[in-house]
Amino acid sequence: MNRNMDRKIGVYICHCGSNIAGTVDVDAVTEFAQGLPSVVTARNYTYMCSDPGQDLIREDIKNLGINRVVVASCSPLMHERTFRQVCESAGLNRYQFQMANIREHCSWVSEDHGAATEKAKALVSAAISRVYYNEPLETREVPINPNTLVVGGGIAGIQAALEIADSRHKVYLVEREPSIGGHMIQLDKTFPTLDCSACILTPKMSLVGSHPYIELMSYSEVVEVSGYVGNFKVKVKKKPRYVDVDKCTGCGECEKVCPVEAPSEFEYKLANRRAIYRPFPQAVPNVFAIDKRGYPPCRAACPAGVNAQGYIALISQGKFKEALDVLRRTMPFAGVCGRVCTHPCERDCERGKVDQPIAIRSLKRFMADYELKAGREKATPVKRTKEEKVAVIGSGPAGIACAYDLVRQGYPVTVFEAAPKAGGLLRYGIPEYRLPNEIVDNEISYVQELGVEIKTNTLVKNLSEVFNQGYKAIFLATGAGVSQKMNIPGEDTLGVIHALDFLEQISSGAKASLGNKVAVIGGGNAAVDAARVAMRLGVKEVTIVYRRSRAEMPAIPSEIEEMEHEGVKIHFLAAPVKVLSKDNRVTGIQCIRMELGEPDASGRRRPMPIKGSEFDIDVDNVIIAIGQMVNKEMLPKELAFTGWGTLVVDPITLQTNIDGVFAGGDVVSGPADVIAAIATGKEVAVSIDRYLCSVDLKEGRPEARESVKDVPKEGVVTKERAVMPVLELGKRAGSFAEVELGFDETKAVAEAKRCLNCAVCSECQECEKVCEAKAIDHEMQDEVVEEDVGAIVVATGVKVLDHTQFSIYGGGVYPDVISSLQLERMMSAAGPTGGEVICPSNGVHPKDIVFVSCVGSRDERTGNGYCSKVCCMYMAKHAVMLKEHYPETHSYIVYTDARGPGGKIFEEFLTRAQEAGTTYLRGRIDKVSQCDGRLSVSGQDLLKNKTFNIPGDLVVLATGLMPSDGVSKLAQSLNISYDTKNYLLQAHVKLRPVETFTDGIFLAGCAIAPTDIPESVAQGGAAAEYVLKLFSHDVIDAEPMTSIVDISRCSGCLLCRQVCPFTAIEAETLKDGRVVASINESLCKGCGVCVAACRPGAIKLRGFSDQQLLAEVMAL
Amino acid sequence: MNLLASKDNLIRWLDLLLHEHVVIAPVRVQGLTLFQPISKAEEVDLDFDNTTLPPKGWFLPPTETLFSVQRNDGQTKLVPAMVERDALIFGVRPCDARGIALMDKPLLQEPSDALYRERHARTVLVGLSCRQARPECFCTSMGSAPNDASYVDILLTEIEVGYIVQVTSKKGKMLLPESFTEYEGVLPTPPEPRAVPIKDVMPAMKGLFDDTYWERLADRCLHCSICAYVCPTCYCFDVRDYSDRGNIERVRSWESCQSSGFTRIAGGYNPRATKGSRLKQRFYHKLLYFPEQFQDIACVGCGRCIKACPVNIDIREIIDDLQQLEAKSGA
Amino acid sequence: MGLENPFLPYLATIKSTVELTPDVKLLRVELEDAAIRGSFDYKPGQFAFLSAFGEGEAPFGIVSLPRHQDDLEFAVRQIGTVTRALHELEPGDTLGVRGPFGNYFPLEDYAGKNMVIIGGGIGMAPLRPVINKILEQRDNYGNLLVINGARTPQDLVFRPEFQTWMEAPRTQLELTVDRGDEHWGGRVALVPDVLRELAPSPDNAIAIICGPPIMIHFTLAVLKGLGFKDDQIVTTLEAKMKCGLGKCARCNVGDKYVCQDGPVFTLEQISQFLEQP
Amino acid sequence: MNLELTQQIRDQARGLLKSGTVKGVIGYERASDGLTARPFFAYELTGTDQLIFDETCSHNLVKYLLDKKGEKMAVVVKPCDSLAINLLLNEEQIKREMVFIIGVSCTGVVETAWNQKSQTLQARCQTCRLPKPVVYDFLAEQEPIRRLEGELYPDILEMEAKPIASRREFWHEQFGRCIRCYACRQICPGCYCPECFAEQLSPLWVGIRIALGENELWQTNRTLHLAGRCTGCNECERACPMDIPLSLLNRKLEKEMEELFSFRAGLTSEEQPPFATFRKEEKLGFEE
Repeated sequence: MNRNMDRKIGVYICHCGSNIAGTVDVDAVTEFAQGLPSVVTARNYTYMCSDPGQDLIREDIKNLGINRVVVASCSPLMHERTFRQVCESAGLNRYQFQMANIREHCSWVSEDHGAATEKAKALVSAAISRVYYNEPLETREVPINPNTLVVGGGIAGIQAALEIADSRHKVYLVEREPSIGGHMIQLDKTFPTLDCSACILTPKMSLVGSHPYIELMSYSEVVEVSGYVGNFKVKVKKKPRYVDVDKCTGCGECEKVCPVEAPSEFEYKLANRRAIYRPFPQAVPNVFAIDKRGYPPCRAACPAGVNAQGYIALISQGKFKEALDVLRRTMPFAGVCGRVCTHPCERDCERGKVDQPIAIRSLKRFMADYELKAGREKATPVKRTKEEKVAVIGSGPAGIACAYDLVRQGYPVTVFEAAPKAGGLLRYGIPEYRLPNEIVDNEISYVQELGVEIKTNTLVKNLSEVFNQGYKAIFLATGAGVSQKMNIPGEDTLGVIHALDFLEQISSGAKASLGNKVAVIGGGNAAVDAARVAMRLGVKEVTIVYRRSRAEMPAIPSEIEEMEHEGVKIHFLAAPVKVLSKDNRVTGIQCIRMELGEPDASGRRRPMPIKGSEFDIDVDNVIIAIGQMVNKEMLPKELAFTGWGTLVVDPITLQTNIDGVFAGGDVVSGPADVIAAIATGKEVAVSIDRYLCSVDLKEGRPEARESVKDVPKEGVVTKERAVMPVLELGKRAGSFAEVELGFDETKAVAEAKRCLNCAVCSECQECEKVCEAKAIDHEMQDEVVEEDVGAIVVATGVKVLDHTQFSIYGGGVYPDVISSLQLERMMSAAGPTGGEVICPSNGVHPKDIVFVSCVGSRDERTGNGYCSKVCCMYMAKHAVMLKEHYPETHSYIVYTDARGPGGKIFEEFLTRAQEAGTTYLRGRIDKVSQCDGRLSVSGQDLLKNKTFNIPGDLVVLATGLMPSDGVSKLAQSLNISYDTKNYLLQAHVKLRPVETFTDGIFLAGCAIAPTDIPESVAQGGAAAEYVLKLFSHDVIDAEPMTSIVDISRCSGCLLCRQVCPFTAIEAETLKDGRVVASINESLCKGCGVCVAACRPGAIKLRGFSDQQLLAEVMAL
Repeated sequence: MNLLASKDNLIRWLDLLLHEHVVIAPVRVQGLTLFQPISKAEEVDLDFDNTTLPPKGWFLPPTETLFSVQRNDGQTKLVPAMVERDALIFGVRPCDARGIALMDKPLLQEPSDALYRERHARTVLVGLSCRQARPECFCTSMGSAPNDASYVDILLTEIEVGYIVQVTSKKGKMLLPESFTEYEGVLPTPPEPRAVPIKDVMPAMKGLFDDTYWERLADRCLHCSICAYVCPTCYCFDVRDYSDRGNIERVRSWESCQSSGFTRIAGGYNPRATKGSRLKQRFYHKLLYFPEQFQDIACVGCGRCIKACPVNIDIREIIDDLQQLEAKSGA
Repeated sequence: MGLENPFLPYLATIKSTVELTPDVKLLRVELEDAAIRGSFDYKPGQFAFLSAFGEGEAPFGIVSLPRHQDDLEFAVRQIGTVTRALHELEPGDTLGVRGPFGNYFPLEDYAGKNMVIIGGGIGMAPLRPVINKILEQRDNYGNLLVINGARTPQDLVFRPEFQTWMEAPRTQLELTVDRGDEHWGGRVALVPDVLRELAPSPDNAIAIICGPPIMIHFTLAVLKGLGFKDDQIVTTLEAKMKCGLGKCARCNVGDKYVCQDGPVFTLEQISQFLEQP
Repeated sequence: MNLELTQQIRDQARGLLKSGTVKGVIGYERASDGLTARPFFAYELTGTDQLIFDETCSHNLVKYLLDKKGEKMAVVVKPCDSLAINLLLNEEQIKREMVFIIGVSCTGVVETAWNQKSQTLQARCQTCRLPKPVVYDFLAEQEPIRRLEGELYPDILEMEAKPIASRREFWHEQFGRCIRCYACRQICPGCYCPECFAEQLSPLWVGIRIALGENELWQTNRTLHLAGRCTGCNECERACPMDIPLSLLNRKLEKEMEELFSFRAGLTSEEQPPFATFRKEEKLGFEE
């Protein structure tokens, strides 16, 4: 190969003391290099990175005209920059330089001197071959945005933010928690000087809060980072705190009325806080936040979305009226639903996983009863704010619920009812012993008082007429009021009655004459109602014939139970075949036995007749209650019907085939329960409002309510569910008096207190009422803001391991085994015990206290092999302070190694602890157990080599430190490295302790490794210094290694654009119409992913040409 | 005077030839019939339509070294490649033999291509008449015939009792064994492949250089180059250096005028950048330029290109089309 | 070449190199074998292949004049792999030379005629010996107009000779560039426009053009417009070549092979089979 | 000839040309053997009578769209061919609005050669999983047809079961035969680089020697460039004049893509190809 004579290469081989020269024969490598083409000189030197070493290179460049330099030494990470600068200072382009790593790659990894030397030669030869083709590259200048993002508001982040802001550069301080302060603000005193932690930190915190150059983004998280040094783009998600930070004055009135308590994170569960809370009184910002976790399961399960947790929370506080208000935000039927609801809420109640579900339905009824008893005040009519009249046809639960929602929105609503009284099936379908008419009347009147007009005895058959009367929208809620027929012979015989007709007859006060024996066919609520009514009418023997088994019976189980109490018999797995009669009068009913086959469409097992198993039952009457149907006759002809005879509606909007006509309730679903009807009524109200406001009926309609998951149940003490008192059996016959009697106040409050407050905030909105600043907004949403910054400081800190996971040390097993931080909180005068150290189990001051060190630290079993650094010192601090406060206490410290490293007065402090009488025991704990009401800590004394057994009143676990949750994800989006434990990696442990490998991103505090407060402060300051150094220029030199596209080779597939992590590639259309990739050099970071992705080899990376790389590889 | 070789004698003769020559003969490889050097006569398969590739590779190999560069103590020496052994190609169809003769015209024209010339001089061609015409064949229209002995040294024609052996050259005569007997019978009538009238094609083409016909034809063409690689008369080649660990050779390889890089010069300009221009070049070269230069159409009618073309570009159709187009525009 | 392999180049040595433009180098080459050196005869317009062993071979016009010097001169523009390798050669390095090939400008036939010589960029290379030959026998020819265009002033290939050319009798040298620089006081115009402006008469004239295809395309149009006939227009065709022997077939245009029948053609000879750029 | 489909295609083509919706229609016509099919470009109404469709229409006409980028063309595609349309859309080689896709619900194509037509369905048709094209503007439909169930990759599994040495031997034998005509590339709808790596000089990835080493480099790189991109039309194998079983390579990668990423090239034009993206489910080797 011909060689160009103008290439003059100098090769410099570093001994790195004995690091390299101890293994690699540097003279041999030098001699070898000397003989390679274009090499003008090759030298070796003890420390090439030292001044004399650097001078060697500079001199050669000047004297020998060296124009390409190879240094064989350590890793480029270490000194590439150094040697590039050497080249530049001697007038050579800094990229005419190549480094061969013969330390990490040769001497450090091999003991074979010969092989290491050979490998060093190969690497040097490769670097020489490559540098031959290196071209001078020019660095680019990029402007720097002088704003900084500080992630983490602990002491390190606070320090960094303040230092930078004091230099008049804007800082965005992002803190995940509602307040800054980190762990330090939870501490009582700080070692070894025993300053009050809060006293030294709160001034800094308040400075952060008021600093003109700091924008504090508390309760926020960094979700995405893009860009590069000087030009980062950061997306920060502001979590909804439901309190306007700017309006809240921190007065605390809200907290007082909040009915919900939750364990305080700040106090490590030693105390409770409210759902609306501020972690501690000195919080910055001094603003409340609402802990709202979503929909409680009860509310999510309710088809109508009734906020059960909300009214239960208020009942528990004795705020019964307010509780009813919560319910009425959703619907008007407290008394109705409190009696007849199928209560799906109770099925999903989380309390049911502990013992039994909360008696939600009964509590609901209680509120209504309470109001009725006290005498309901007339409701204030709602002001009409809308012009458009709405017609609701049918006054059952669906119709009334819809009218209720619309009237409250200001619409004029008229309800048309064909019957003489409003209420639909509530009135005519449910017997009074279950739902007294006065209840229905009361609740319908309430709706009327609000402004809904109800026209009874008004049958509507022509919809155009309704529209002609000026109604702009119609809701059809006419129900399914016709009984289904059995289609068996003899169905028309005298004495065969249909359940609905029967119940209606009774409800409207008419008499019914039944024989002595009655069979009721069916298993639904109507059948049960009919059977129980029949009993009340004095029938001797009532038998229910049901074709499936008890498990499939759709009626409410408690109703079935009461019915059986009342003496009704049930004949399961039997179906009527024909009605037996004599002289056209019922004499009996022939049935056939059934067995259950495969599940049918409803999921229930299909009953199949058993051939030849017919049998007769003698009865005088047969009541048919096998279902209801829509009365098609009563409905306008132009509507579309399904094959089931129900109305066709859009499943989301509930609009029928006629514009402006909506339908819901049983007329659409077929017979269903009350709450389902209410739900559809409400849904139609939404549709009608949208329809009348000309908003798209579907777009952006709220989706199904998702229930909160993982409701904590630890520490919940079991308590029986309140039982509903019922009317004595003897008083029931012949009477339609109500069977269920309702809760009294005591019972209701006690039952309500069982609620687990699954969603924490119950949305009772009591806080809103008392907030004078109008700062509370329960509808607040996530908000993502985007900011441009030039530098980032990551100070995400640590979390402390949860002591309850260490059950061998009694953590989570015995209440008197606590964590160091819990002790710290108890010692704090502002803490949960007002500064008293007590045993949580009995509140007594402990006498013997055992401290256990290295819990989860220096212990691979729990994942942390490393030392958490601060525990030795704080245990000593605790021992000293306990002795000061309670001279009678005795502290034992069981340690692995007890040291106070690093001078100052750390070691003296340890001595002080010992002098205070603390027993230091080097040992390993085997277990913590309980014995004679005291704790017992047993283990091995490693110094005396014997076992010990220390009785203690309180055991304090010094739990280890771990990086905060989510750090790895943050690191990934920042493109910085982290170790296997998720601690963030520095660019160099010794020489670049707060820099990362990514320019412009710096680290501080425990995110790097466990550190104490002074170190965190120092690191915060150091990181700030690097940021300010960066900002001392307006522009920054960017590496010239960017990608370039050879457009003649580019195929325009734009795969490069898909893979580019920096969105630096765009499509460009050439004059001839060809589309090719185009690199935005200011965005390109030279990562080279596009080069690898490019099939035609059209993309090259400056400084990494094929020629350079091939030359390098071929030389190996 | 013709001879007769029984099938056994023929085999024995072939084995004999193997001592002195590299014998290249049709061998079945998977579904293909390829000319390959054989080591035993029985490897030969004489029951084939025609070979997948023509025998041209044994004169102008797909790849060959022209010379190598030797460097010693700063001295550079060029070592030309040599032809090593005499070769005998057995079983060549008359059309393919004519293909070699057509390739001779440009390649042996002075200054002649030394390696080609050398191989040619040291190769004997033993031909094999076609017993039947295949649907793609049209050799008689292209100056050859199923039993054309003109371009081979020996021509075999299979008959029931063995092979009639016609000897046409001295080279051929010297190879004959004594075991062959005289054959006095008549030669069988050759089959008649499809006729392709060609008389007006040259004048027609002169007027059609800018006709849209080519563009339309090129719509379908994939420029896959198969036609050129299977063609017995296509001889385009590429020359490049090949260096591997200090060994440098100048190498030539087959190339096709259908590849876009064929005429693209350094810097990117390509006089035949479009599909149409390259397809047109192929037919102009075969049907006009070559005859203008060497008097013969550069096609032997073997039909390989027709058979192998994945999109059925059929030279016979094109010959027809061109004459018809010209007739139409003339009229 | 006799029995020798016609692909075998003569070995030669770089005598010196001159940077003519940022991407054009003049290579002065001496054939190693004295006998061949003596017999290596060529005329303006002919070319030879230069080999950079290991990278390959490419054709270049011979820009020197025979009999003036034993060394051969080539103006090599770095544009591909072979030319890059040739650019890296230093005096004393070995390369291969194969040639001369092709036809030449029949200058004898142009005796007494007015000459219009138009060159663009590296296209000036084959025209340099033509100009120098005409200047050498200045009295044999009529007026000489040379139009030399390039992208930038720096890209004008034979700058050191411009003075000589300009000072020659009955000779007009017109330089033009696409893009000037701060030192450039000359024309900034495209070659065809300059030609149209100067409008040389076709009477008793021969026009020789060499340059990039697109320039040739538009210049031909102007020449025709001025009244030049196809047989008065001479050009060199740039084509990819591999053998120089009329065998590898890639330089085939019509019934011609550029390497053997060219590179010098009158427009009359090739217009029929030229693909439009 | 399938009269039903042919008629639908002709009618559609006529309509498109008549209305000026497209400049031309790329379809099939009868080949010069009078037996099989070949690609055909109809630009005029009269040409539409030449359009046919039958079981010999093996060609993937999508390749031709790469030559017709500036003009709106209609193209006849079988279900398998339609995958290539999505590939080219995804790789921004064609614009959806510039193509009118005449889909054909195909019943499979048979093994053909010039003047030869077998009754055997091509292997890929025997396990075809696409009843109709994945993208089309018009669908020429016929009675839906049987799809053979069965192992998709029996030959690949067989190959995988062989020891590595015998696999190497097999491929050396195959690649040794390659004459580097590049027909496999030219016919492939996924091959459209202006300058193929195989023809680049600087650096020279593949030498010009037509010999095993270079052939192997060519073939393996060609295959890798199609990883996650090959839509399985198998035109390369059909075109190969030396009968190299290229589908064994392409389908091996197709199988890997399915197994590793549940990805099949061309099913949509939107999805990022697995090699251009990284999903969390993929093994990171470190904590997420």
